[in-house]
Amino acid sequence: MIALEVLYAAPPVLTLHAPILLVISPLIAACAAALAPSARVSWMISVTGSIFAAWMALALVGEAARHGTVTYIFGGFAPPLGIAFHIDGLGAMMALLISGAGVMAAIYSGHSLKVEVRAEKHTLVQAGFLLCQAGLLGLVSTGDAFNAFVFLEVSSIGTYALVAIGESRDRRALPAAFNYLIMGTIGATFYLIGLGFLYAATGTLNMADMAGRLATLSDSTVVQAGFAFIVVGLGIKAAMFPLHGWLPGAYAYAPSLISIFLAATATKASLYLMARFIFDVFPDGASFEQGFIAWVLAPLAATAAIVCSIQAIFEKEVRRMLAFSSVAQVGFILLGLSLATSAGFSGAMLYLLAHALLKMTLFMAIGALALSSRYRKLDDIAGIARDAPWSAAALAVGAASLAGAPLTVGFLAKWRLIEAALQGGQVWIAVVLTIASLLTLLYVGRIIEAVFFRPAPAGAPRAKEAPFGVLAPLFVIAGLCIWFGIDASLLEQLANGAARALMGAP
Amino acid sequence: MADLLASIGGGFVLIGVALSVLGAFGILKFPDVYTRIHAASITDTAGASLVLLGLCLIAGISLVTLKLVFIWMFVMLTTPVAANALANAAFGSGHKPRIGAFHIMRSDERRQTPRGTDAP
Amino acid sequence: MNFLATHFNYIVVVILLMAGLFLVFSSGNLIKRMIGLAMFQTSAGLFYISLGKVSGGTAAIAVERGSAEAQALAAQVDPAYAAQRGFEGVIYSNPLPHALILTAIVVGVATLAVGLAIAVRIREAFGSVETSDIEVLSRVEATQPGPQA
Amino acid sequence: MITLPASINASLMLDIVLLVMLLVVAGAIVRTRSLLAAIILFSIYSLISAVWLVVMDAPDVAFTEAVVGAGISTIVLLGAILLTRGETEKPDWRKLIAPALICASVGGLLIYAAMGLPELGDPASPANAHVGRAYLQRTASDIGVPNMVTAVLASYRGLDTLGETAVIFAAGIGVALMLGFGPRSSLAPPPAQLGDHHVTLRVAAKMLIPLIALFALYVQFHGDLGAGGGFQAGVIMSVAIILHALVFGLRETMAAIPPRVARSIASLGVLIYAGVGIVCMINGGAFLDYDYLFPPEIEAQIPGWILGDDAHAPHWGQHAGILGIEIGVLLTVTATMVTVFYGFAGRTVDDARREARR
Repeated sequence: MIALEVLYAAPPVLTLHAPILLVISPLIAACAAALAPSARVSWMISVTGSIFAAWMALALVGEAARHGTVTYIFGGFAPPLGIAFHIDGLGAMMALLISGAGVMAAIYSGHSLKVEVRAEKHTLVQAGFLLCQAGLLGLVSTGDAFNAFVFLEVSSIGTYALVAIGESRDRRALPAAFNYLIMGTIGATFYLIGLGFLYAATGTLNMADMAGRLATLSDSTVVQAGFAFIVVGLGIKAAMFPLHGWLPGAYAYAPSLISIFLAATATKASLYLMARFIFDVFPDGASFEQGFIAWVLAPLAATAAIVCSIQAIFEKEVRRMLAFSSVAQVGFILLGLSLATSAGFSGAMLYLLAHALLKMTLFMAIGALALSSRYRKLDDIAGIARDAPWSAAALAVGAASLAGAPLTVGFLAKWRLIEAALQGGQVWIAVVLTIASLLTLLYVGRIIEAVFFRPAPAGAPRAKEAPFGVLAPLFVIAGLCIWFGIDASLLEQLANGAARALMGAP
Repeated sequence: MADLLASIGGGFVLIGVALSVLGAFGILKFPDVYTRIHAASITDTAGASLVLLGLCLIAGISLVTLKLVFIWMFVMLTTPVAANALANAAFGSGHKPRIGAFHIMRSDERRQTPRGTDAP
Repeated sequence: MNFLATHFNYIVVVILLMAGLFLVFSSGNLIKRMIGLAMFQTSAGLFYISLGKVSGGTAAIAVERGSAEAQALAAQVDPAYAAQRGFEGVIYSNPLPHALILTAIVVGVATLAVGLAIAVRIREAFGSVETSDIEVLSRVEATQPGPQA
Repeated sequence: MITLPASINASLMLDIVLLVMLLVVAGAIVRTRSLLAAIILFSIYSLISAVWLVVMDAPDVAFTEAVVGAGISTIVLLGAILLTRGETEKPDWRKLIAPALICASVGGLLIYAAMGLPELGDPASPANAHVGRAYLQRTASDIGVPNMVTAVLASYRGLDTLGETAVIFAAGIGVALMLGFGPRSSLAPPPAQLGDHHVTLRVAAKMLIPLIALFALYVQFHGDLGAGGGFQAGVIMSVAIILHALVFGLRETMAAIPPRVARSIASLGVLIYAGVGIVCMINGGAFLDYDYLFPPEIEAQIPGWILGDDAHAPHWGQHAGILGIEIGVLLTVTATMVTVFYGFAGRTVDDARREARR
């Protein structure tokens, strides 16, 4: 068993400023990447900035494990007046996830961008990617609700255009990006309106202060409206079931740098913020909140898990299939959260981490296969395992993990969730999880069958194996999927720390 | 004294507003682009000038007066140019005046406006 | 009826919000949808500003000393507030929503610019900015085999 | 003379009249089928809401709304309909029912919820009593600038504004990625006889452009005293450049400020902003804690009379910090708006086919 404490070591002066360095390093790297003279330099800047952010995230995980919550006050003005970052176990876990995914995606992009985007645009693509990373990192660090809105937009605005540049391979990227922009902006504005109601009720924007003031207020329509708008707004951003229409297109047609990074992080950051509001900011005993969790959140999450899995089964294009699968998996995570027990939170967090890992593996592997053959549909990659065995092997690891095969991280996470559901006495959730897992098996089986057991279509050009620069991050992540399936102590420490933070225990 | 100036200023503002309303009425009622530009110019020049003059009187001599004078200069500089550009563009895209006889333009029209549609 | 007078701002803002949202959902034209979105965002700002208004207040720019009328008004509207030192008897409106909405307006124009840029590229790629046309063309695309490298 | 009962009622009347005007304009935007009309109406909508914002004591926001909504947004929208050739939308009545139902129900819920909000203008409402009032009380002693909105924006919530600058930068990157590359046929010199018609414009523009730039600088450096600041100044500055491009041709403007330079300036602005924060960190404070902007030995050497008032605490760091970040905001906003304009103006519909073939 590896203790988390071994992993993080940063000089004290950096540790002191780690919360802001975490956010500012990708931001500065973004500016530097935009100024960079060549694509190569911008790639190096991108990798360096991401690695630095990941280092700071590790330091924060350590600090959060030692001290509970790390607070960083900006401008020297104490929280209700100024902005402060509050990073607890949950925030630190999310920061590590986002910056880790950023490092892997950045390394991967060294080769994939060359194929997918014209060289003159590379500097700007890297800048946009780093801005998105900075925004998401800020979103999970901040303790100020309006600041969260700003970071949400920082992460989104560049992303819309980055999804749209997938048009050079498939012009449907453009309407997908436009749709993403419309829905994303409506989501963010709903959040803004909801926050306005909460501000009207409490007079503050700091989440901790807001929670303290909400606890003393009686249930008013203003607070309830704030709750509803924030949940719906973030639900759109997090692709919660009936509001997920934008997601398949955005994930499917974006360049692989972006789809890898988005699939691992974007919806999860919004999910994080939503969990923060539901479990931390709003008083725990509020009747409208209980009702919402029992009668809206859980049923919708269950529907998502089932319906979107079925949609994935009937989807012909691989990336869209994976995107529908992502919506279904968001349902899994929400089901875990809706248990509102310690085991449920811990299971949901574990599932969130596991899903990020395995979806990254899958999108990276699909991207690697697509480097040499510009396919769209499942039929196009039939029998590709012969030509590109390494990428196909990694794809198999990710797929097995998604299906929940034993000895992979997916199995463990699913097991924990079902266990938590049975413990919490919610048998129907356990049943839904099992059915959805079986459905997952079906569409994963379709991918595996096509790649390994079907002959290549006659007359198709031979694919080439991806270069080392692409395979290396792919194998690191795929390796992690297996490693954590065997020894998940590290993941469990992270997930338990996050669950403790959500439960409000120190 | 100040009260008297303020009253006179108020009077100027009211006249300016009335002229602006008249200009707006003209934009709605006049038949073609050129006469409408003419009506709009009344709002911009006479209306705005009188309102600004009235405000100057109400404010008395101070920094505000100076700012108002600057605004007036800016309005005087930009609105005639805008009206000119608008008329130019309308003429270039083939809008014919509906009233009056424009002999100078006729020779131009043959050369410049093959489309010559008479848009309302 | 009293409610209508004291909450008139909020009611109008809600109607404006919904007008923007209606445009986004109902219109088939991408440009029109962006106009609706911009309206929606602007109106959300109006909501915040309404929250920060203080009766008899003035803009939150410190002045040396309020006029006699301003001081009298301040004392009448909010005696406790007016009595505080450092204000010299002037009521200021709440500066916080103003700062927030300045940021939100900027976000709005950023969204508008990116959205319209994408709409222009859609016109170039599909030859139309009508949702219905784009959907038809996308569906055609989905049935075709993928292009080979 | 007519005397009004009290100034509160006068402002309430204005409030109601302006809001009704907003409603009418919004209705017209929803009804109209012409895109051009919708854009002009939206510009009017922004202008009316700017006036309304002044009535609501928010001159800073009004200024921004006026330059953005009635200025830049309109330019960008007009550029977009020029490039999309979409002058009127096709109506489809069947698609109106579901959105109408959704909006009516959401709106109904909102109005129901709004009944619980405090009355308009209530000084004791939570929103105005808690943090908002603390800013009013403490700005003079904490920051020392008269404009409290600037104090909140640049100092108390400086991180938000850094995020805002990053958003603008991201928008510049986005538009440049979408429209900024590829051939530009409109760079061809304009036909010679065109110039004869525009002599008035050129003469006036030559007079106006320096004036507008000067005004932008005034707005920039007056920002902590009155309404204004880096963002408004940036938009006004970019308007001067856009006017140059409109009158003298994009080719001339791009020769003076190449697109690549504009993008670099945009990222430089964000770097300046972040740099100010990092200097504070190096000197021992938190990020963006302007009180640490100067090391004590340097601050001691600044003579106190520069600000002209010995009575107040000098707050050198705060003044310099706000100045520094506002310059960063100015650079980013100006450069980004110019980049956006280049993107839309430097493209013609024909470019698309050429790019598609590449």
